[in-house]
Amino acid sequence: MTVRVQTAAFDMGAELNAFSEGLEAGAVVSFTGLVRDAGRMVAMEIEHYPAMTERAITAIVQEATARWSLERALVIHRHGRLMVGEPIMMVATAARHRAGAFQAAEFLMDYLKSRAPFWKKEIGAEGEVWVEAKASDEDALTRW
Amino acid sequence: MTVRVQTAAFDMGAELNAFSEGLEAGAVVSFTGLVRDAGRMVAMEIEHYPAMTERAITAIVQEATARWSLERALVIHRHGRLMVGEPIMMVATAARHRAGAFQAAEFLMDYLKSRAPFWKKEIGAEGEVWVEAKASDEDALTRW
Amino acid sequence: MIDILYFAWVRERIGLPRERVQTDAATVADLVAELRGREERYALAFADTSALRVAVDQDLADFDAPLAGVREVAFFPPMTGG
Amino acid sequence: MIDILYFAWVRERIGLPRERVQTDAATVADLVAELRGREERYALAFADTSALRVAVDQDLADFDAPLAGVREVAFFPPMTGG
Repeated sequence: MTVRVQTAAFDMGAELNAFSEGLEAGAVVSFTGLVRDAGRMVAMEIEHYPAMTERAITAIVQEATARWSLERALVIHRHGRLMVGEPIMMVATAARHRAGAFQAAEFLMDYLKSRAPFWKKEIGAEGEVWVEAKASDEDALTRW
Repeated sequence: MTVRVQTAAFDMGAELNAFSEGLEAGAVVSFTGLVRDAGRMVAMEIEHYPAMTERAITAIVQEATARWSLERALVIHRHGRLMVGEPIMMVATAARHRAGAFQAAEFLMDYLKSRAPFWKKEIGAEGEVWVEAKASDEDALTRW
Repeated sequence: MIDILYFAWVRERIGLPRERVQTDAATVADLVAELRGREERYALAFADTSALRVAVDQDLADFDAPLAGVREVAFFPPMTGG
Repeated sequence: MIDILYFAWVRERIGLPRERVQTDAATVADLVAELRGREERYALAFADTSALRVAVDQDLADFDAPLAGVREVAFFPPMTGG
Protein backbone atom coordinates (compact mmCIF):
# COMPACT_ATOMS: atom_id res chain seq x y z
CA MET A 1 0.00 0.00 0.00
CA THR A 2 1.37 3.40 -0.98
CA VAL A 3 -0.12 6.76 0.01
CA ARG A 4 1.59 9.95 -1.11
CA VAL A 5 0.45 13.52 -0.49
CA GLN A 6 2.63 15.96 -2.35
CA THR A 7 2.84 19.30 -4.14
CA ALA A 8 5.02 17.95 -6.97
CA ALA A 9 3.52 16.87 -10.27
CA PHE A 10 3.78 13.16 -11.05
CA ASP A 11 4.04 11.02 -14.18
CA MET A 12 0.91 8.85 -14.22
CA GLY A 13 2.36 6.42 -16.75
CA ALA A 14 5.55 5.89 -14.76
CA GLU A 15 3.44 5.43 -11.63
CA LEU A 16 1.22 2.85 -13.33
CA ASN A 17 4.24 0.89 -14.55
CA ALA A 18 5.94 0.95 -11.14
CA PHE A 19 2.66 -0.10 -9.52
CA SER A 20 2.25 -3.09 -11.85
CA GLU A 21 5.85 -4.34 -11.64
CA GLY A 22 5.99 -7.96 -10.53
CA LEU A 23 2.29 -8.24 -9.68
CA GLU A 24 0.68 -11.64 -9.28
CA ALA A 25 -2.78 -10.13 -9.74
CA GLY A 26 -4.42 -10.24 -13.15
CA ALA A 27 -6.37 -6.98 -13.01
CA VAL A 28 -5.09 -3.43 -12.60
CA VAL A 29 -7.40 -0.41 -12.56
CA SER A 30 -6.23 3.19 -12.42
CA PHE A 31 -8.06 6.47 -12.07
CA THR A 32 -6.41 9.81 -12.74
CA GLY A 33 -8.09 13.14 -12.06
CA LEU A 34 -6.93 16.06 -14.18
CA VAL A 35 -7.53 19.79 -13.71
CA ARG A 36 -10.35 20.43 -16.12
CA ASP A 37 -10.80 23.82 -17.67
CA ALA A 38 -14.15 24.82 -16.22
CA GLY A 39 -14.62 28.01 -18.22
CA ARG A 40 -12.26 30.86 -17.43
CA MET A 41 -10.16 28.95 -14.97
CA VAL A 42 -6.40 29.43 -15.05
CA ALA A 43 -5.34 27.29 -12.10
CA MET A 44 -6.55 25.27 -9.15
CA GLU A 45 -5.39 25.72 -5.58
CA ILE A 46 -5.77 22.74 -3.29
CA GLU A 47 -5.64 23.19 0.47
CA HIS A 48 -5.39 20.26 2.84
CA TYR A 49 -5.13 19.39 6.53
CA PRO A 50 -1.62 17.97 6.77
CA ALA A 51 -1.92 16.21 10.12
CA MET A 52 -5.08 14.43 9.03
CA THR A 53 -4.66 13.79 5.29
CA GLU A 54 -2.36 10.78 5.15
CA ARG A 55 -4.06 9.21 8.13
CA ALA A 56 -7.53 9.56 6.59
CA ILE A 57 -6.39 8.22 3.21
CA THR A 58 -4.51 5.34 4.79
CA ALA A 59 -7.64 4.27 6.68
CA ILE A 60 -9.66 4.34 3.44
CA VAL A 61 -7.03 2.33 1.57
CA GLN A 62 -6.81 -0.25 4.36
CA GLU A 63 -10.56 -0.72 4.22
CA ALA A 64 -10.52 -1.18 0.44
CA THR A 65 -7.56 -3.57 0.61
CA ALA A 66 -9.32 -5.80 3.13
CA ARG A 67 -12.71 -5.66 1.47
CA TRP A 68 -11.55 -6.55 -2.05
CA SER A 69 -8.43 -8.57 -1.14
CA LEU A 70 -6.24 -6.19 -3.10
CA GLU A 71 -2.71 -7.26 -3.81
CA ARG A 72 -1.67 -3.60 -4.04
CA ALA A 73 -3.23 -0.16 -3.78
CA LEU A 74 -1.87 3.28 -4.53
CA VAL A 75 -3.15 6.79 -3.81
CA ILE A 76 -1.30 9.93 -4.84
CA HIS A 77 -2.95 13.28 -4.10
CA ARG A 78 -1.46 16.69 -4.76
CA HIS A 79 -2.01 19.98 -2.98
CA GLY A 80 -0.91 23.53 -3.72
CA ARG A 81 -1.21 25.30 -7.06
CA LEU A 82 -2.04 23.21 -10.15
CA MET A 83 -2.39 24.28 -13.78
CA VAL A 84 -5.17 23.24 -16.17
CA GLY A 85 -4.43 19.80 -17.63
CA GLU A 86 -2.17 18.69 -14.78
CA PRO A 87 -2.93 15.51 -12.84
CA ILE A 88 -4.51 16.22 -9.45
CA MET A 89 -4.54 12.71 -8.07
CA MET A 90 -4.32 9.06 -8.97
CA VAL A 91 -5.63 5.82 -7.58
CA ALA A 92 -4.53 2.33 -8.64
CA THR A 93 -5.75 -1.06 -7.48
CA ALA A 94 -4.58 -4.60 -8.25
CA ALA A 95 -6.81 -7.59 -7.67
CA ARG A 96 -7.21 -11.14 -8.87
CA HIS A 97 -10.23 -10.31 -11.02
CA ARG A 98 -11.52 -7.18 -12.69
CA ALA A 99 -14.68 -6.73 -10.62
CA GLY A 100 -12.70 -6.33 -7.39
CA ALA A 101 -10.16 -3.97 -8.93
CA PHE A 102 -12.91 -1.75 -10.41
CA GLN A 103 -15.04 -1.69 -7.26
CA ALA A 104 -12.08 -0.92 -5.01
CA ALA A 105 -10.97 1.96 -7.26
CA GLU A 106 -14.48 3.44 -7.32
CA PHE A 107 -14.80 3.04 -3.56
CA LEU A 108 -11.47 4.82 -3.04
CA MET A 109 -12.54 7.65 -5.34
CA ASP A 110 -15.91 8.09 -3.65
CA TYR A 111 -14.27 8.27 -0.23
CA LEU A 112 -11.44 10.56 -1.34
CA LYS A 113 -14.01 12.95 -2.83
CA SER A 114 -15.97 13.40 0.38
CA ARG A 115 -13.89 12.12 3.29
CA ALA A 116 -10.28 13.13 2.67
CA PRO A 117 -9.49 16.65 3.93
CA PHE A 118 -8.85 18.49 0.68
CA TRP A 119 -10.51 21.67 -0.52
CA LYS A 120 -10.30 22.90 -4.10
CA LYS A 121 -10.40 26.50 -5.19
CA GLU A 122 -10.69 27.57 -8.82
CA ILE A 123 -8.48 30.50 -9.71
CA GLY A 124 -9.90 32.44 -12.64
CA ALA A 125 -8.99 35.64 -14.43
CA GLU A 126 -11.82 37.37 -12.59
CA GLY A 127 -11.46 35.91 -9.14
CA GLU A 128 -11.36 32.83 -7.00
CA VAL A 129 -14.11 30.47 -5.96
CA TRP A 130 -14.16 27.48 -3.64
CA VAL A 131 -15.45 24.35 -5.35
CA GLU A 132 -18.66 23.28 -3.68
CA ALA A 133 -19.18 19.70 -2.60
CA LYS A 134 -21.78 17.97 -4.76
CA ALA A 135 -24.74 16.16 -3.24
CA SER A 136 -24.12 13.42 -5.81
CA ASP A 137 -20.67 12.81 -4.30
CA GLU A 138 -22.13 12.42 -0.83
CA ASP A 139 -24.86 10.17 -2.25
CA ALA A 140 -22.24 8.00 -3.97
CA LEU A 141 -21.02 6.84 -0.55
CA THR A 142 -24.31 5.19 0.27
CA ARG A 143 -23.66 2.39 -2.20
CA TRP A 144 -20.73 0.98 -0.21
CA MET B 1 -10.95 6.37 -30.60
CA THR B 2 -8.06 3.94 -30.92
CA VAL B 3 -8.37 0.18 -31.36
CA ARG B 4 -5.24 -1.93 -31.72
CA VAL B 5 -5.01 -5.70 -32.07
CA GLN B 6 -1.40 -6.82 -32.00
CA THR B 7 1.04 -9.54 -31.02
CA ALA B 8 3.64 -7.12 -29.71
CA ALA B 9 3.89 -6.31 -26.00
CA PHE B 10 3.03 -2.74 -25.04
CA ASP B 11 4.08 -0.31 -22.32
CA MET B 12 0.91 0.44 -20.35
CA GLY B 13 2.41 3.52 -18.72
CA ALA B 14 3.49 5.02 -22.03
CA GLU B 15 0.03 4.22 -23.44
CA LEU B 16 -1.71 5.91 -20.50
CA ASN B 17 0.42 9.03 -20.89
CA ALA B 18 -0.15 9.22 -24.64
CA PHE B 19 -3.87 8.68 -24.10
CA SER B 20 -4.09 11.53 -21.57
CA GLU B 21 -2.02 14.07 -23.53
CA GLY B 22 -3.96 17.29 -24.07
CA LEU B 23 -7.28 15.97 -22.76
CA GLU B 24 -10.03 18.36 -21.79
CA ALA B 25 -11.76 15.68 -19.72
CA GLY B 26 -11.17 15.55 -15.99
CA ALA B 27 -11.40 11.80 -15.44
CA VAL B 28 -9.26 9.02 -16.93
CA VAL B 29 -9.80 5.36 -16.07
CA SER B 30 -7.59 2.53 -17.27
CA PHE B 31 -7.84 -1.22 -16.97
CA THR B 32 -4.93 -3.53 -17.71
CA GLY B 33 -5.23 -7.31 -17.77
CA LEU B 34 -2.05 -9.25 -17.00
CA VAL B 35 -1.27 -12.93 -17.54
CA ARG B 36 -1.80 -14.33 -14.08
CA ASP B 37 0.07 -17.40 -12.95
CA ALA B 38 -2.82 -19.82 -12.49
CA GLY B 39 -0.81 -22.65 -10.95
CA ARG B 40 1.64 -24.41 -13.23
CA MET B 41 1.11 -22.16 -16.18
CA VAL B 42 4.13 -21.08 -18.22
CA ALA B 43 2.45 -19.09 -20.97
CA MET B 44 -0.85 -18.09 -22.53
CA GLU B 45 -1.75 -18.50 -26.17
CA ILE B 46 -4.45 -16.20 -27.52
CA GLU B 47 -6.22 -17.04 -30.76
CA HIS B 48 -8.48 -14.56 -32.51
CA TYR B 49 -10.61 -14.11 -35.61
CA PRO B 50 -8.71 -11.43 -37.54
CA ALA B 51 -11.45 -10.37 -39.95
CA MET B 52 -13.90 -9.87 -37.10
CA THR B 53 -11.82 -8.67 -34.15
CA GLU B 54 -11.23 -5.01 -34.91
CA ARG B 55 -14.72 -4.60 -36.25
CA ALA B 56 -16.32 -6.13 -33.14
CA ILE B 57 -14.18 -4.04 -30.80
CA THR B 58 -14.80 -0.87 -32.78
CA ALA B 59 -18.56 -1.38 -32.51
CA ILE B 60 -18.28 -1.82 -28.74
CA VAL B 61 -16.10 1.27 -28.35
CA GLN B 62 -18.48 3.36 -30.47
CA GLU B 63 -21.38 2.32 -28.28
CA ALA B 64 -19.48 3.22 -25.09
CA THR B 65 -18.34 6.54 -26.55
CA ALA B 66 -21.88 7.56 -27.40
CA ARG B 67 -23.44 6.30 -24.21
CA TRP B 68 -21.03 8.00 -21.80
CA SER B 69 -19.99 10.97 -24.00
CA LEU B 70 -16.37 9.91 -23.86
CA GLU B 71 -13.78 12.38 -25.05
CA ARG B 72 -11.44 9.48 -25.87
CA ALA B 73 -11.38 5.70 -25.67
CA LEU B 74 -8.59 3.20 -26.19
CA VAL B 75 -8.54 -0.59 -26.53
CA ILE B 76 -5.36 -2.58 -27.07
CA HIS B 77 -5.67 -6.38 -27.19
CA ARG B 78 -2.85 -8.81 -27.87
CA HIS B 79 -2.93 -12.24 -29.45
CA GLY B 80 -0.28 -14.94 -29.87
CA ARG B 81 2.01 -16.27 -27.15
CA LEU B 82 2.23 -14.31 -23.88
CA MET B 83 4.37 -14.98 -20.80
CA VAL B 84 3.18 -14.83 -17.19
CA GLY B 85 3.16 -11.24 -15.94
CA GLU B 86 2.85 -9.68 -19.40
CA PRO B 87 -0.03 -7.32 -20.21
CA ILE B 88 -2.76 -9.01 -22.26
CA MET B 89 -4.90 -6.00 -22.98
CA MET B 90 -5.72 -2.49 -21.90
CA VAL B 91 -8.73 -0.22 -21.94
CA ALA B 92 -8.71 3.52 -21.22
CA THR B 93 -11.60 5.97 -21.10
CA ALA B 94 -11.70 9.74 -20.66
CA ALA B 95 -14.87 11.52 -19.57
CA ARG B 96 -15.91 14.73 -17.91
CA HIS B 97 -16.68 13.05 -14.60
CA ARG B 98 -15.47 9.89 -12.89
CA ALA B 99 -18.77 7.98 -12.95
CA GLY B 100 -18.88 7.99 -16.76
CA ALA B 101 -15.23 7.04 -17.15
CA PHE B 102 -15.60 4.13 -14.71
CA GLN B 103 -18.85 2.85 -16.18
CA ALA B 104 -17.57 3.03 -19.75
CA ALA B 105 -14.39 1.13 -18.83
CA GLU B 106 -16.39 -1.60 -17.06
CA PHE B 107 -18.80 -1.83 -19.96
CA LEU B 108 -15.91 -2.19 -22.42
CA MET B 109 -14.32 -4.90 -20.29
CA ASP B 110 -17.58 -6.84 -19.92
CA TYR B 111 -18.13 -6.78 -23.68
CA LEU B 112 -14.54 -7.60 -24.56
CA LYS B 113 -14.68 -10.61 -22.22
CA SER B 114 -17.70 -12.19 -23.89
CA ARG B 115 -18.24 -10.56 -27.27
CA ALA B 116 -14.83 -9.98 -28.83
CA PRO B 117 -13.54 -13.02 -30.74
CA PHE B 118 -10.56 -14.05 -28.62
CA TRP B 119 -9.88 -17.47 -27.10
CA LYS B 120 -7.31 -18.05 -24.40
CA LYS B 121 -5.37 -21.23 -23.88
CA GLU B 122 -3.19 -21.86 -20.85
CA ILE B 123 0.09 -23.55 -21.66
CA GLY B 124 1.41 -25.50 -18.68
CA ALA B 125 4.34 -27.82 -18.07
CA GLU B 126 1.93 -30.76 -18.29
CA GLY B 127 -0.27 -29.74 -21.16
CA GLU B 128 -2.57 -27.15 -22.62
CA VAL B 129 -6.11 -26.22 -21.72
CA TRP B 130 -8.60 -23.79 -23.26
CA VAL B 131 -9.86 -21.23 -20.76
CA GLU B 132 -13.58 -21.76 -20.27
CA ALA B 133 -15.97 -18.84 -20.44
CA LYS B 134 -17.40 -18.03 -17.03
CA ALA B 135 -21.13 -17.76 -16.45
CA SER B 136 -20.34 -14.69 -14.31
CA ASP B 137 -18.87 -12.95 -17.36
CA GLU B 138 -21.99 -13.60 -19.40
CA ASP B 139 -24.14 -12.46 -16.46
CA ALA B 140 -22.11 -9.24 -16.19
CA LEU B 141 -23.53 -8.13 -19.55
CA THR B 142 -27.07 -8.03 -18.23
CA ARG B 143 -26.34 -4.90 -16.19
CA TRP B 144 -25.82 -2.71 -19.26
CA MET C 1 -19.84 -21.63 -51.90
CA ILE C 2 -19.40 -20.63 -48.27
CA ASP C 3 -16.17 -20.27 -46.29
CA ILE C 4 -16.42 -22.00 -42.95
CA LEU C 5 -13.98 -21.03 -40.21
CA TYR C 6 -13.27 -22.87 -36.97
CA PHE C 7 -11.57 -21.45 -33.88
CA ALA C 8 -10.11 -22.71 -30.60
CA TRP C 9 -11.15 -26.27 -29.68
CA VAL C 10 -13.63 -26.44 -32.57
CA ARG C 11 -10.69 -25.95 -34.91
CA GLU C 12 -8.67 -28.56 -33.03
CA ARG C 13 -11.45 -31.18 -33.07
CA ILE C 14 -12.21 -30.73 -36.73
CA GLY C 15 -8.52 -30.53 -37.56
CA LEU C 16 -8.55 -27.52 -39.83
CA PRO C 17 -8.94 -23.74 -39.48
CA ARG C 18 -11.15 -23.19 -42.54
CA GLU C 19 -12.68 -24.86 -45.55
CA ARG C 20 -14.86 -23.90 -48.48
CA VAL C 21 -18.06 -25.87 -48.89
CA GLN C 22 -20.79 -26.13 -51.46
CA THR C 23 -24.09 -26.20 -49.60
CA ASP C 24 -27.81 -25.62 -50.06
CA ALA C 25 -28.38 -25.21 -46.32
CA ALA C 26 -30.94 -22.49 -45.68
CA THR C 27 -29.84 -21.66 -42.15
CA VAL C 28 -26.83 -22.08 -39.89
CA ALA C 29 -28.62 -24.94 -38.13
CA ASP C 30 -29.12 -26.71 -41.48
CA LEU C 31 -25.42 -26.27 -42.21
CA VAL C 32 -24.51 -27.73 -38.81
CA ALA C 33 -26.75 -30.77 -39.51
CA GLU C 34 -25.00 -31.23 -42.85
CA LEU C 35 -21.51 -30.99 -41.29
CA ARG C 36 -22.45 -33.39 -38.50
CA GLY C 37 -23.34 -36.00 -41.07
CA ARG C 38 -19.93 -35.86 -42.73
CA GLU C 39 -17.50 -37.52 -40.37
CA GLU C 40 -17.09 -38.46 -36.72
CA ARG C 41 -14.85 -35.46 -35.97
CA TYR C 42 -17.58 -33.06 -37.17
CA ALA C 43 -20.22 -34.95 -35.20
CA LEU C 44 -18.03 -34.55 -32.11
CA ALA C 45 -17.31 -30.88 -32.65
CA PHE C 46 -20.99 -30.08 -33.18
CA ALA C 47 -22.39 -32.53 -30.61
CA ASP C 48 -23.64 -29.76 -28.33
CA THR C 49 -24.39 -26.50 -30.13
CA SER C 50 -25.28 -24.81 -26.83
CA ALA C 51 -21.50 -24.88 -26.21
CA LEU C 52 -20.87 -23.10 -29.51
CA ARG C 53 -21.19 -19.62 -30.88
CA VAL C 54 -21.54 -18.63 -34.52
CA ALA C 55 -20.67 -15.55 -36.57
CA VAL C 56 -22.19 -14.94 -39.98
CA ASP C 57 -20.15 -12.66 -42.22
CA GLN C 58 -18.19 -11.62 -39.14
CA ASP C 59 -21.12 -10.64 -36.97
CA LEU C 60 -22.35 -12.74 -34.06
CA ALA C 61 -25.54 -14.54 -35.07
CA ASP C 62 -28.03 -17.18 -33.95
CA PHE C 63 -28.19 -20.74 -35.24
CA ASP C 64 -31.43 -19.97 -37.03
CA ALA C 65 -29.79 -17.19 -39.08
CA PRO C 66 -30.45 -17.57 -42.85
CA LEU C 67 -27.52 -18.28 -45.17
CA ALA C 68 -28.81 -16.66 -48.35
CA GLY C 69 -26.05 -14.47 -49.78
CA VAL C 70 -23.70 -15.30 -46.91
CA ARG C 71 -19.98 -15.70 -47.70
CA GLU C 72 -18.47 -16.66 -44.36
CA VAL C 73 -19.66 -18.62 -41.33
CA ALA C 74 -17.46 -19.13 -38.27
CA PHE C 75 -17.94 -21.59 -35.40
CA PHE C 76 -16.20 -21.26 -32.06
CA PRO C 77 -16.65 -21.72 -28.30
CA PRO C 78 -17.82 -18.82 -26.11
CA MET C 79 -15.25 -16.05 -26.32
CA THR C 80 -12.72 -15.45 -23.56
CA GLY C 81 -11.17 -12.09 -24.35
CA GLY C 82 -10.23 -9.29 -22.00
CA MET D 1 -6.12 24.62 25.97
CA ILE D 2 -7.37 23.42 22.62
CA ASP D 3 -5.89 24.13 19.19
CA ILE D 4 -8.59 25.19 16.75
CA LEU D 5 -7.87 24.92 13.02
CA TYR D 6 -9.82 26.48 10.16
CA PHE D 7 -9.68 25.48 6.51
CA ALA D 8 -10.88 26.81 3.16
CA TRP D 9 -13.56 29.52 3.39
CA VAL D 10 -13.89 29.04 7.14
CA ARG D 11 -10.25 30.06 7.44
CA GLU D 12 -10.81 32.99 5.11
CA ARG D 13 -13.89 34.26 6.96
CA ILE D 14 -12.27 34.03 10.38
CA GLY D 15 -9.03 35.40 9.01
CA LEU D 16 -6.62 32.94 10.57
CA PRO D 17 -5.60 29.30 10.04
CA ARG D 18 -5.35 28.32 13.72
CA GLU D 19 -5.53 29.61 17.24
CA ARG D 20 -5.17 28.23 20.72
CA VAL D 21 -8.11 28.82 23.06
CA GLN D 22 -8.86 28.27 26.71
CA THR D 23 -12.34 26.80 26.96
CA ASP D 24 -14.60 24.87 29.28
CA ALA D 25 -16.88 23.81 26.42
CA ALA D 26 -18.06 20.23 26.96
CA THR D 27 -18.82 19.48 23.31
CA VAL D 28 -17.98 20.76 19.84
CA ALA D 29 -21.40 22.42 19.70
CA ASP D 30 -20.66 24.27 22.98
CA LEU D 31 -17.34 25.43 21.53
CA VAL D 32 -19.11 26.69 18.40
CA ALA D 33 -21.57 28.65 20.56
CA GLU D 34 -18.66 30.18 22.46
CA LEU D 35 -16.83 31.16 19.25
CA ARG D 36 -19.98 32.63 17.71
CA GLY D 37 -20.27 34.97 20.69
CA ARG D 38 -16.80 36.39 20.18
CA GLU D 39 -16.95 38.54 17.08
CA GLU D 40 -18.99 39.11 13.96
CA ARG D 41 -16.55 37.17 11.73
CA TYR D 42 -16.96 34.08 13.92
CA ALA D 43 -20.74 34.51 13.95
CA LEU D 44 -20.65 34.64 10.16
CA ALA D 45 -18.36 31.64 9.75
CA PHE D 46 -20.46 29.51 12.10
CA ALA D 47 -23.85 30.87 11.01
CA ASP D 48 -24.91 27.56 9.46
CA THR D 49 -23.21 24.53 10.96
CA SER D 50 -24.99 22.24 8.51
CA ALA D 51 -22.56 23.70 5.92
CA LEU D 52 -19.59 22.75 8.11
CA ARG D 53 -17.70 19.62 9.01
CA VAL D 54 -15.60 19.04 12.08
CA ALA D 55 -12.63 16.85 12.95
CA VAL D 56 -11.67 16.12 16.54
CA ASP D 57 -8.03 15.15 17.03
CA GLN D 58 -7.85 14.58 13.25
CA ASP D 59 -10.82 12.27 12.93
CA LEU D 60 -14.14 13.32 11.44
CA ALA D 61 -16.66 13.83 14.24
CA ASP D 62 -20.14 15.11 14.99
CA PHE D 63 -20.97 18.42 16.56
CA ASP D 64 -22.10 16.67 19.74
CA ALA D 65 -18.68 15.04 20.19
CA PRO D 66 -17.27 15.60 23.72
CA LEU D 67 -14.12 17.68 24.15
CA ALA D 68 -12.71 16.09 27.29
CA GLY D 69 -9.02 15.35 26.72
CA VAL D 70 -9.17 16.69 23.15
CA ARG D 71 -6.14 18.62 21.87
CA GLU D 72 -7.20 19.70 18.38
CA VAL D 73 -10.51 20.63 16.76
CA ALA D 74 -10.75 21.57 13.07
CA PHE D 75 -13.63 23.27 11.24
CA PHE D 76 -14.04 23.24 7.48
CA PRO D 77 -16.57 23.02 4.63
CA PRO D 78 -17.49 19.65 3.10
CA MET D 79 -14.37 18.16 1.55
CA THR D 80 -13.75 18.29 -2.19
CA GLY D 81 -10.85 15.93 -2.77
CA GLY D 82 -10.31 13.48 -5.57
